[in-house]
Amino acid sequence: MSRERIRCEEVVKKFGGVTALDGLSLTIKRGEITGIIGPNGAGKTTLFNVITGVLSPTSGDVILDGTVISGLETHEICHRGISRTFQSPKPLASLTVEENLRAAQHFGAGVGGESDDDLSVSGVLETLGLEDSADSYPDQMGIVNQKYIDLARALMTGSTLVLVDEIMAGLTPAEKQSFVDTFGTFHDSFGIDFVVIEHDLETIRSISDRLIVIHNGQSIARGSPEEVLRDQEVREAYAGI
Amino acid sequence: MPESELLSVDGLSAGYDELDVITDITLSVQRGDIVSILGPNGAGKTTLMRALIGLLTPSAGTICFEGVEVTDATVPERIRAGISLVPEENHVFKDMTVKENLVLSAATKTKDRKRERIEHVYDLFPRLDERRGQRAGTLSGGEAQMLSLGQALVTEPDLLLLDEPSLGLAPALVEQMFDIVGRINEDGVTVVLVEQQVKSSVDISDWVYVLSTGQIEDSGPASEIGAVEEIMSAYLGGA
Amino acid sequence: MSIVERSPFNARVTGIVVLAIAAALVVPFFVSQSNLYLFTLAFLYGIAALGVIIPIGYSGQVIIAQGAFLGIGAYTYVKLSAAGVPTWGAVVAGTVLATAVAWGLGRSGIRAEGIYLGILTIVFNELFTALLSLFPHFLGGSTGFPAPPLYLPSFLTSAGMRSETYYWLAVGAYLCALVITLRMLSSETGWAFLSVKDDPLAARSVGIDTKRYRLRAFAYTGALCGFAGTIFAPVVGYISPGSFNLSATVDILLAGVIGGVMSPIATILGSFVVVFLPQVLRAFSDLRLMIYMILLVLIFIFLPQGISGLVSTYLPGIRRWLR
Amino acid sequence: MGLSIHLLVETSINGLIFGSLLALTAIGLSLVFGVVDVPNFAQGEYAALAGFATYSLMQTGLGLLPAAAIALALAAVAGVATEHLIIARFYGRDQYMLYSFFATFGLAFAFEEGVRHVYGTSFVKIPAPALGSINLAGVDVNALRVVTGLGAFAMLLVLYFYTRYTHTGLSMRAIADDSVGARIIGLNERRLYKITFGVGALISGTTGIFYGVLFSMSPTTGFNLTAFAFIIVVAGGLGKFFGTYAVSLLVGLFESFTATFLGSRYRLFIVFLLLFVLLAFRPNGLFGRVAE
Repeated sequence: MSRERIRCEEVVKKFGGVTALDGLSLTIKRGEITGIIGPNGAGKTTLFNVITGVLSPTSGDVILDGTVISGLETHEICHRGISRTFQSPKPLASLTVEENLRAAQHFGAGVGGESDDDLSVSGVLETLGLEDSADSYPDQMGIVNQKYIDLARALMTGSTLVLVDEIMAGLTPAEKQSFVDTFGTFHDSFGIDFVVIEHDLETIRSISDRLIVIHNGQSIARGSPEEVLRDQEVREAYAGI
Repeated sequence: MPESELLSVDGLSAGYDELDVITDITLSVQRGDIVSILGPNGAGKTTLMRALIGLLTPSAGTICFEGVEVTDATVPERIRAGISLVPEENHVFKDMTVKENLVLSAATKTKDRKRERIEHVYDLFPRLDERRGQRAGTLSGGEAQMLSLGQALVTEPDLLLLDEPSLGLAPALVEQMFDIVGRINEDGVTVVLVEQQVKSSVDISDWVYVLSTGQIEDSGPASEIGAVEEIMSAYLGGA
Repeated sequence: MSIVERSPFNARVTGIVVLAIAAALVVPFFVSQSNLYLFTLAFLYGIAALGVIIPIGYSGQVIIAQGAFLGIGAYTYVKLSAAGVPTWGAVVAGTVLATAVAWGLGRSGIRAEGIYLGILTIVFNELFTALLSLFPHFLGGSTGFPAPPLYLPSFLTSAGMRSETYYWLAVGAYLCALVITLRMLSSETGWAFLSVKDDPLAARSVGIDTKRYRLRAFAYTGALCGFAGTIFAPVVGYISPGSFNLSATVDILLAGVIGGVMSPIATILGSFVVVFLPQVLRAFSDLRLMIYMILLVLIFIFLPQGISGLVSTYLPGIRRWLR
Repeated sequence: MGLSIHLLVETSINGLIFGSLLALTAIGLSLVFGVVDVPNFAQGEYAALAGFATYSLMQTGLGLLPAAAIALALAAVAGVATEHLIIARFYGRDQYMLYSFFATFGLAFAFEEGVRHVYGTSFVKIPAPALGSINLAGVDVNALRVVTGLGAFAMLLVLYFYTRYTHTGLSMRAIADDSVGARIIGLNERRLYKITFGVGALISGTTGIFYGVLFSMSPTTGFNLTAFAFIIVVAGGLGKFFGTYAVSLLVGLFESFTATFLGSRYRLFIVFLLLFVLLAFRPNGLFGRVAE
């Protein structure tokens, strides 16, 4: 299969007067952790919403493994192997932590039922340190744990590409490091690719194989973290000079 | 509290249903200053602003305004005392006209004082004067931001809290926004500004606080706060 | 833990359930004929009330047309039995038709949200009763018509045991409906319903087709109420639009909500209140309906979680079981 | 049924008058539904309360106007009491709308039973001065109807200016538009919820008195007016003043024409079928904002 998982071609998204995405084009490659950075309001979350079918683009296409998915429903896109976390965590409050994961495992694989890959519920709970709160309800737990639940649920859907939206905002350096390790384990031992939106340049530099910078709804730079962070245009976009 | 101190916050913690987003914040704002609060997304900037205006009751700490403790004061009481907030996303009343939005926000003022303040806002924003009779829902992003600012200014505040006024504005308008903040300050209004635009904020500020993971990382006069690079790395969560 | 273990049938609970069933079975020997009729009605309302728990408690959809689905079951039973269809055939047909109509209603209201869906279903309920009175000869108009009895094997209906048989039938039907509902709600389908209520966006992002499960909640509601309707008709002996209009729907809704909108097992508590409270208030003659309504408003104010909520606050152990 | 012009004009005038009556209760409901998020199923009962109260007060010898004034005050008090004693308990609860819906449903049935107890099932009409008839477009129309229709229209104008030029009127529209924005500019929501229920009940009360003067009232009058109000608000969309008024006139005309030409057998069925189709395809009302 080609190295390309996702390709966005000239994607435009308008809300009333505001143009959130202004002809954005980018590619997400297989086997890589891709970082996405850009100042607030640049359109990063809108991009995730368009890829996962929450929003349909005003124009332009989103292509997954060669087929256009911009018309599909969110759950259909999940069945094709893309899942996500949310900027503010969205646990399913009436289900326990374990039921959140079991629901994702059951429904994530689509009509085919549970895929027989080796991601077991207890395994994921342990890796993310949630094993002793399996029976408690998410809203009894802190924001950090709710972010872990979002991530664990996305992994349990059996998808091979997880979009992570600012999961480390407001975390202590130690908590950030444990997330970085988690991405590493799931990437290396389970072959799951990640696309990570983050503000913290240090963290992004350490986990991303490739970096894409988005500003004013367009992709203004891409490449290895070192190249991109030295790019003058990127520095300007950030400092708002 | 030194005479010139308009607002003093001591050991403030606040958040949403028992989860504190900001913890043990202590800061002081001198009368007539522009104070910038910088920090990455999720550092607690908006939570701090909501606690200052009274939308959020803090779990600990005190807030004093002009020497009077307002920690438990309601929003209307704080507005009457002279504080007002321009929220992050604008909350203008879309189905009401620009004029009605301003009239309603100036409710605490006497009749003729109200007309004077509304005229003052129309001078500051001629575009709003032109579209006075139109529904606020028809305004562009920039115009709606001006109206939101106008709604705060009609109450004749001594302290104006501005939560990311440049968010979602086209680059040209951002320039204009910072000029307006400067002019408002020259009219004698003290401003606390929360912004993403690091360089432009520092340029117009007298004092800067850098907030990260709910705590104040760094603070000092704008001139000595150090090169923009330093702030950027602190702001962007550098090691 | 597999799904079945986790569901509430562990030892202590099974004890209570067996006790309850035993008690229910001996009731006919201690109760007068008229009260036995009310007990039977209470169990039928209990089945219909399960059709309140699933949409309002689990999938978070305001469906207010349970009376109409009850009516579809009842009228189908009566028309088919009159046409010579054997009893079980009429019961199955009534249930299936009610399910299909409910699914159709859900399909046509797919875009309506929250209270607007509620108003759409209320209008459907009124449409149903208005429709009945438009076809006097075929559907009995506003006067309605008698319902043939259930043709059961002779040994059951011998020696005037009919009201007892109907009572045991109603208890059996309620228990079957309850078990099926509990199993379904503690399975993945139950999770899907809860996810649709909690956060449709999060549900879709883990692969749940929220539209399909919203329609499925309508279908379950239609099936349960329709099934109850097919037994309701022979038990009452006479059906007319009045037994399936908005106030019938309100009674079924109250049966579901009083018990506690999240606990299927408590529907029997709610339906007993709805059936017996008006009798208890008989002393106040024509004011009894007014007092009945005021009492119910007070229940909403002071018992937000319903009786099961009250019970679980004082018996925390039971909370998990009553969900 | 000869389709004489005379009959057509008369049916239209009656429809418009009835429509402007319905508009008052519909706008009352639209205020309560829009500002306090309560689908108030007891909205029509405030009308019935004012109508029956006027009738009873006049039995004690009071004139029409003083009786009506007291009745309207009673309705307003009933509105505020509904908010204070019942709805206020549900603030902050999840499924708040469901609880307030059921509670107002129960309240409506309870009130209806109370009316049945006090007035029995007989029809009650408010005695009003006979004003003879006026010639409108060549048609003799009962003057009382015209005066009542104009009265309803005047009430609508008062209401329009109230929501445009008074502080509480503007505040109500602001809360309905953006309750967070309303809190930020310091509006006291709880106080305004009470005023909204009071004003909503007062306006609906006016419908009740006009209805009682023109037609005769029965215990189910309140429920019928509520049904019409919901049809109009759902069709007209929330908070659209002129949308609601226009739809009220349409419903009034529809009601008048089907009553005259179709007879009542099909009327109920057609009204509900119309509303069902409308809700299925325009769940947020014809003029309503499409849910973002």
